[in-house]
Amino acid sequence: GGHEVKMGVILGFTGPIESLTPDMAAAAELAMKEASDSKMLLDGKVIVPVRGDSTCTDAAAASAAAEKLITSDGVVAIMGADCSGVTTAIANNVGVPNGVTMISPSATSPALTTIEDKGFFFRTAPSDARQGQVLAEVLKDRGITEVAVTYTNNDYGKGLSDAFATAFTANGGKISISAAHEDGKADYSAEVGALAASGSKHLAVFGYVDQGGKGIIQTSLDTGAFDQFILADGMIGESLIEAIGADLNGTIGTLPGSESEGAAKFKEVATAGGLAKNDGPFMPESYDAAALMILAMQAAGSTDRAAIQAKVMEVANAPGEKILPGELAKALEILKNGGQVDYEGASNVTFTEVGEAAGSYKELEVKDGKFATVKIR
Amino acid sequence: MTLQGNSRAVFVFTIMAVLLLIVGYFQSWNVMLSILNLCIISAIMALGVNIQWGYAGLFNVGIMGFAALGGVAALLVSKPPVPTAWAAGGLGILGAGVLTAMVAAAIWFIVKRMRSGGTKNAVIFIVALGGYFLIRSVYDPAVNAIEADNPASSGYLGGLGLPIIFSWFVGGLFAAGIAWFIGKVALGLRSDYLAIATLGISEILIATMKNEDWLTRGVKNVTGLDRPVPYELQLQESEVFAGWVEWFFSSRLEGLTGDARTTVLRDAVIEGSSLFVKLCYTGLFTAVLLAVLALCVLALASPWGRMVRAIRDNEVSAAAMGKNVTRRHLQIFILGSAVVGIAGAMLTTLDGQFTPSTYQPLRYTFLIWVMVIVGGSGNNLGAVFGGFLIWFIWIEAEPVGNWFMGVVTQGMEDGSWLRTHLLDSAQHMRLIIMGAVMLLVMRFSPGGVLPERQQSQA
Amino acid sequence: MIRVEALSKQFGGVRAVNDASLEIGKGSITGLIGPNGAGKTTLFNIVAGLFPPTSGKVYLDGEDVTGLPPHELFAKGLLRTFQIAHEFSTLSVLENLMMVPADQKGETLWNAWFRRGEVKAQEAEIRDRALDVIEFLNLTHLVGERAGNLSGGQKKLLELGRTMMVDAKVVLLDEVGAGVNRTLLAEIGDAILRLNEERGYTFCMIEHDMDFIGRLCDPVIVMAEGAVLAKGTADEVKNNEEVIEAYLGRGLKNKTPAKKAKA
Amino acid sequence: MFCMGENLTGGYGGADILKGCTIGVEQGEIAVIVGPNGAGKSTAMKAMLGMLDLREGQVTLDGKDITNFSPQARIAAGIAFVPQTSNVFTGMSVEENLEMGAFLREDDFTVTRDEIYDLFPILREKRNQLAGELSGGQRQQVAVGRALMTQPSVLMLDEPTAGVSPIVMDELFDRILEIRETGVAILMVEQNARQALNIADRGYVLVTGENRFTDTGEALLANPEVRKSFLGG
Amino acid sequence: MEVLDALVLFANFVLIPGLAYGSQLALGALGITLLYSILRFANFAHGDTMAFGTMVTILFTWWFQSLGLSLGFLPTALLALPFGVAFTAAFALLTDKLVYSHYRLVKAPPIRMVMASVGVMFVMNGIVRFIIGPDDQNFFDGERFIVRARDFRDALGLEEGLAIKSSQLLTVVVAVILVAALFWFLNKTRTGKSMRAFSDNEDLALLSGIDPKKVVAVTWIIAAALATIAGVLYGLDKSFKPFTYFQLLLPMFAAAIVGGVGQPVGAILGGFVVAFSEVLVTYAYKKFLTYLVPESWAPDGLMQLLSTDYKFAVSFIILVLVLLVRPTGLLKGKVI
Ligand SMILES: Nc1ncnc2c1ncn2[C@@H]1O[C@H](COP(=O)(O)OP(=O)(O)OP(=O)(O)O)[C@@H](O)[C@H]1O
Ligand SMILES: Nc1ncnc2c1ncn2[C@@H]1O[C@H](COP(=O)(O)OP(=O)(O)OP(=O)(O)O)[C@@H](O)[C@H]1O
Ligand SMILES: [Mg+2]
Ligand SMILES: [Mg+2]
Repeated sequence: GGHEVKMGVILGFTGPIESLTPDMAAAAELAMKEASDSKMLLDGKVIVPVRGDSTCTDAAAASAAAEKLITSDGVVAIMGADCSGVTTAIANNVGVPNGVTMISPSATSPALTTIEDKGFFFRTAPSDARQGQVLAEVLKDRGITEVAVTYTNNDYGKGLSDAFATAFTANGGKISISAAHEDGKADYSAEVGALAASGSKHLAVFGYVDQGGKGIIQTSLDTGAFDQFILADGMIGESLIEAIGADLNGTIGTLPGSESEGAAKFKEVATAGGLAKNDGPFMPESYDAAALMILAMQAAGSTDRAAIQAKVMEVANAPGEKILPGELAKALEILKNGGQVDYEGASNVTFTEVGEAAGSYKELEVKDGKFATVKIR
Repeated sequence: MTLQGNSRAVFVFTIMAVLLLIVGYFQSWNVMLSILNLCIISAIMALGVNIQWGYAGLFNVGIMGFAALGGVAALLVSKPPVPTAWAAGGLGILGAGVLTAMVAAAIWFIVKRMRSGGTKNAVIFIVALGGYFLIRSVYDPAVNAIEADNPASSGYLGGLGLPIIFSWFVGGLFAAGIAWFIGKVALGLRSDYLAIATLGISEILIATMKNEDWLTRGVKNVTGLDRPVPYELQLQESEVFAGWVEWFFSSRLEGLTGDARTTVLRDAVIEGSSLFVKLCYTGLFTAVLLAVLALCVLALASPWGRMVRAIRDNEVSAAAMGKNVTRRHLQIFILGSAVVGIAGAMLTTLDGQFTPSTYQPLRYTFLIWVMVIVGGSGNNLGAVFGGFLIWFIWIEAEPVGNWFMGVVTQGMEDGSWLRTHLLDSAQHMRLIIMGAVMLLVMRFSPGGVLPERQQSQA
Repeated sequence: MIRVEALSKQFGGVRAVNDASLEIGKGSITGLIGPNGAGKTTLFNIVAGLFPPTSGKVYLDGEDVTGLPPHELFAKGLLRTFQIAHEFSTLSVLENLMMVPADQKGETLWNAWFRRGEVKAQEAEIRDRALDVIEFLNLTHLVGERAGNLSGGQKKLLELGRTMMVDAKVVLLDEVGAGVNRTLLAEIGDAILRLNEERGYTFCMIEHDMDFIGRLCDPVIVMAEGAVLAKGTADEVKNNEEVIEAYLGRGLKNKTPAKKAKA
Repeated sequence: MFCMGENLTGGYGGADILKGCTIGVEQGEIAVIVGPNGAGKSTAMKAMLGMLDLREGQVTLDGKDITNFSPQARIAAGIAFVPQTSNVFTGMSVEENLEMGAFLREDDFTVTRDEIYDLFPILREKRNQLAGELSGGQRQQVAVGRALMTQPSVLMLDEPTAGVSPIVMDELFDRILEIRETGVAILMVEQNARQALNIADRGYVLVTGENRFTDTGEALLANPEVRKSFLGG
Repeated sequence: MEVLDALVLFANFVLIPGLAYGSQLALGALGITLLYSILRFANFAHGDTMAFGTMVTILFTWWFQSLGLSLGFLPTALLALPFGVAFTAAFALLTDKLVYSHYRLVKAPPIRMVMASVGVMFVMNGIVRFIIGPDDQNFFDGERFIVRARDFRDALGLEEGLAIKSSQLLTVVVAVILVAALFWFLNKTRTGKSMRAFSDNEDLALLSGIDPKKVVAVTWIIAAALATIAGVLYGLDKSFKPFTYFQLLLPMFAAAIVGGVGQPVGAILGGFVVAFSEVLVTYAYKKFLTYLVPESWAPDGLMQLLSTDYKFAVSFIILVLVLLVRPTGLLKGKVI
């Protein structure tokens, strides 16, 4: 109807990361619901989320899904996609040509920084290049000079491990072995065997929390190969601790965002909103991506696709009133009255000039079976 | 279902056209064309598989590998060379290539010249092992140098910088070359054993593409490949194109003035540009499809086709009737693979990027097989139809699944557990629908929608 | 024409052919008989290149052809039929015959695509020949039928028909008569004689029907337990004690007339 | 008659192969079917066994209408059959083939098995070899042996002597005569028609799915027209 | 030189994981091989049948846990296993009735059955995700380790530890028992022989009085049981996730075929070949050799033949090599 506006949610609901995406979508839809319920969006418009399946791997199917969302459902903007490969394909083949804003919560490949997006592509997840440096610093500060590295064999894992290796060796560290692992495979004893043979005490795992990464940690602990782990963002999640338990104590890791009120706030909001989880990987980023699209629309005062794109940067960055999760109503109100907002959200959103999160990171450590923030970097 | 032969083909293709038109009308013409383009590519792949299985009964489950070879061709043909990378390690790679050739030649020489026995095998083993380490010693530093060259955005040698459309041909050649090699090695295997061997070899190919970053950038993907057709953004900026659009959509613009007109025109130009680009692809792909199909039809109806079907039925007897079974198998294996390679290159061209992790057996091997079997193996038009139908379902099962769940949950209370669960699971309807349609089609048309025709020459 | 020297074939523990030496004279119709499992079919299979012998040699026209693949032997003019019919089951009866002739132009893709005229002309010729053969075999009503749907005997006829499609030098027939109606078999015998006389084909046939062997074959070679047991004219062989003992037997033992049993 | 197919009509989906033919056999009798290739002899046998969809006609066994019985039910009722082609389990040993013949028997079948080994000594020798590796004639012996293992009341044989050597053929006919003495009804298709009709109590000449001649074996052998057209002069 | 350390190291990282993984593959391959040899088609839905069976078992496990039932140091899932088997068997029989029986009736070529199984695979894929979702599920309880790495090391005063998980031992033992049982069943029992006869020549089996319905039903029940057992044991050792089970399909097929399809013992052999080729070729032998040779000879590099990137490629290379030497698998398998 006249007061409905459609927004696309394109994630890999089937395929290798199908276990992550329902929560991500739920987080994004939570933001949409929040805005709709506030009755404040463009004179009380209601946002109808439309899901599309990116499959995470199949560029052709992902493009087709995006094509349908954009040209058939007429979504005004897209929250997505997830994996870097399909995200690039959708942006190049469908999103940008049709002038539709896309905000990805999880495509972290450094290559996405430089695609020709005409300003239509944003991401609330920072490029992996940054995280690699942060991790290297963390290790340096803790005096760890030698690690074995395993990464999930995709653009995220490979890119991150490249960035980390560069920074770590520059700091004088030594990588004793760097071994890829494929997600979703049956057995990781070969990888762990090779990693253990390197003789390092620490194992850095750049993978996904309920994918191969978990298998690697499980196998390492079982065989006694490693008991000290260093994790990147994809590996951080309560479910890891649930699955593995106390053995994880002492593990360190980094996660984009800050222990700002934002992150805590998001958990509250998510719990209140009845979501199954409140801290899954990329859930905060998903919430933020959706929120940004909504606020940009409000700032533009129209559902026009180009107008939305023009306002994203404005609402994401200073100046303006800081906005946290759960405060969308407030933000909409301010914007409606011609004011300015600086959306902080759950993941401390600040966009660089190419429209991606600049990235502050939390340094985490597992203590007493919980991820605890040690420091913000 | 009583229609036979050509009228049946006309009938089912008409239905397919109607399905596509329905999508065009009710969803959008852009969606319709994007589905159609992939239908055509799928049809070409299915033809390739049909040549191997339908004609000759060769159980190739390595389709994925050949499609990926086409993709590599697209990248190697169209990307400009990276001079810094060449400077860093180009020589080393070439050197390693030359060394490999030399080691291979040495082994070949030993195989041909030495008398067989324990010593011979030992010598071969030593030469191979020594050669391996020698090659690695040249190759590894070169690879490291290349991959260290700006890894975030390059880190590979690049390609030839030629127009990408050449890659369709080159993709065919790559696939044919590898198929020749595989065929020489593995075609002696029968049925399922050949299947698992080809599957294995395709996994090896994909692993290589994922991990030899100097050549393909590996899992970091190569994006932004050239196009053989204009870019939407170019068109959107072009006055001439705007003029066309204005003419074409004149009815839509009628009576509008000022801002309203500009907005509508702008949207029309955007829509028109997407449509135009897709139509260009459709034209190119159709040309390839028709050419391949024509050659297939002529071949199958000829004495060659008869000989090949005879071999499929009974190899022992065909050999006794003077047919060189091995040669024919190799030829067919190469031809079919080349066709898949061509389609693979076309697909990568359409995607505009090469992503090795996209090559999953489910999507690139089994789905193509399903196309051939559902369409009707041994029948060229059947394979083409299978390509169209299955791709269509593969894409449309998703929205249909969502819609279906929407309908089912309509009556339920908002926010109830069951409703949320069902809506969240809607994506899995895609698989169920896909499977159900497949099973139904195969159930009621056992030989496929267009079964192999008895080439009744009576 | 064909000479086999000291041929042996071992299957696991079974020695199917055991040091057999024999010769099939040019222009002869040689019969090959022997008890079940004597190694006759195995011998044929080796001669026709289906598998190599464990030891021994095969000569065709004086040339050593041991271990050559079947299609090369075919090119040299050697043709064989199978004891258990090997039809091309999804091809029609007509196609089963039309595919036989060698050197068909349309069997190379280039010609199939770009020289359709020549191919068509040759096809017409081959088809006529095939139709003649089909008529001879009483299969005219089945030209378009899938060969897989033929009756057991009809398949054997088709097997024989294939040998009539080409000008072969040597034809090895493995029990063409088994399962074929005797009236038709008599006609087939006539055809074999005709081919032998008019076109100079050499035949070697395995057969258990001694009347048929007696009418056509000279000489007759008897195999038993993988080796040659005897050789001679049909009559000589029939009266050879050893052959009677191993192969022919002495007729029905309790030959009770049908009527008596009823009473 | 004890076992009887009447007015059998049907085919394999296309045109009718059997056009109202009738065949039957009494207990303790041998009936032989002859006819040109493709006449429908094997098809008639299959029809009797329920392996063919009949459009018309009925099959009776011991006065009972078994037209609607499934093949296994007919086997259980006492019919045994040796098909013309693919009549052994190629992937099983000779002994296992025979065992499968006795699948429905609950009693001790080793005696019968030994009798069969006595009948076809070569099988005893090759008892552990795969049937698929046997020569053509040896397979034929396995096939017949398998059928005899069931101790049937009706034995149907489709060209049991095709490809077997004369000595084995004589043995086989001998044995068939013996079996007849035990009261079994024997129905067989033969191309070695003269030997077969010689021992037959009843003969059928089948042409294009119809009965052309029906008479005693002797009478058919004596009929010049039959001799000329069907028995090879 | 510490030979004992070297051996323990090798056992811990190569031998035991290889044995366990090999047995897991073998159990899956066993089901595939059975269906292949009796019903004559390669069942692509086997991975998803495993997922289905495991899912049912997990649901029952949860229920039992909520009731407070347990098996002490053994996982509760074992208690739920029979229910998983029963449901899966019922589902398999239903699938057969709805899908496969038709193709047998019309005597369709095996490839149709294979493709039909791809259709079934899609549907089952969807159903499993529909019911339990695509997430990871851990359902192991009971005692996890038989020997812990640390305890072993401390007890023997070695550098290296050896870990043996109870799930690993369970898998190996069950795999061996099931293979032996299946072998015995097929070759010695009447039903087993009738199943082989049926697979050999369906028409002739009919003529011997074998009831095809019974053969088919028994086959499906056994296959479903094998699939469920394999799935549950795998899930206990690692964890349950539908996608991973689907991914298991390829190595299981590889195992079945390289061992020689239709051969139960071949399935075990094949499973070990695939598992050990993955581990052995990509293992870094540096530490192992360091223990064995005098210190001055200790290798600098990792002594790794190929990097783990090529893990799957390696197992497939070995598979292809095996097939080139033995074209129908290690034990002479069937060709259909
Ligand atoms: N592939 C095989 N493996 C093992 N043994 C075999 C194989 N083929 C044949 N044999 C054995 O070799 C022997 C000879 O078989 P062959 O088929 O040559 O006999 P034949 O003389 O043609 O008999 P028939 O007249 O019955 O056809 C037989 O004992 C048979 O069992
Ligand atoms: N499966 C089948 N499908 C279609 N037609 C068939 C099939 N089997 C046999 N026929 C046809 O039925 C007719 C009779 O076949 P049948 O096997 O009964 O002949 P027959 O009298 O036993 O001949 P023979 O002596 O050659 O064995 C033949 O013309 C044959 O082509
Ligand atoms: Mg023989
Ligand atoms: Mg017959």
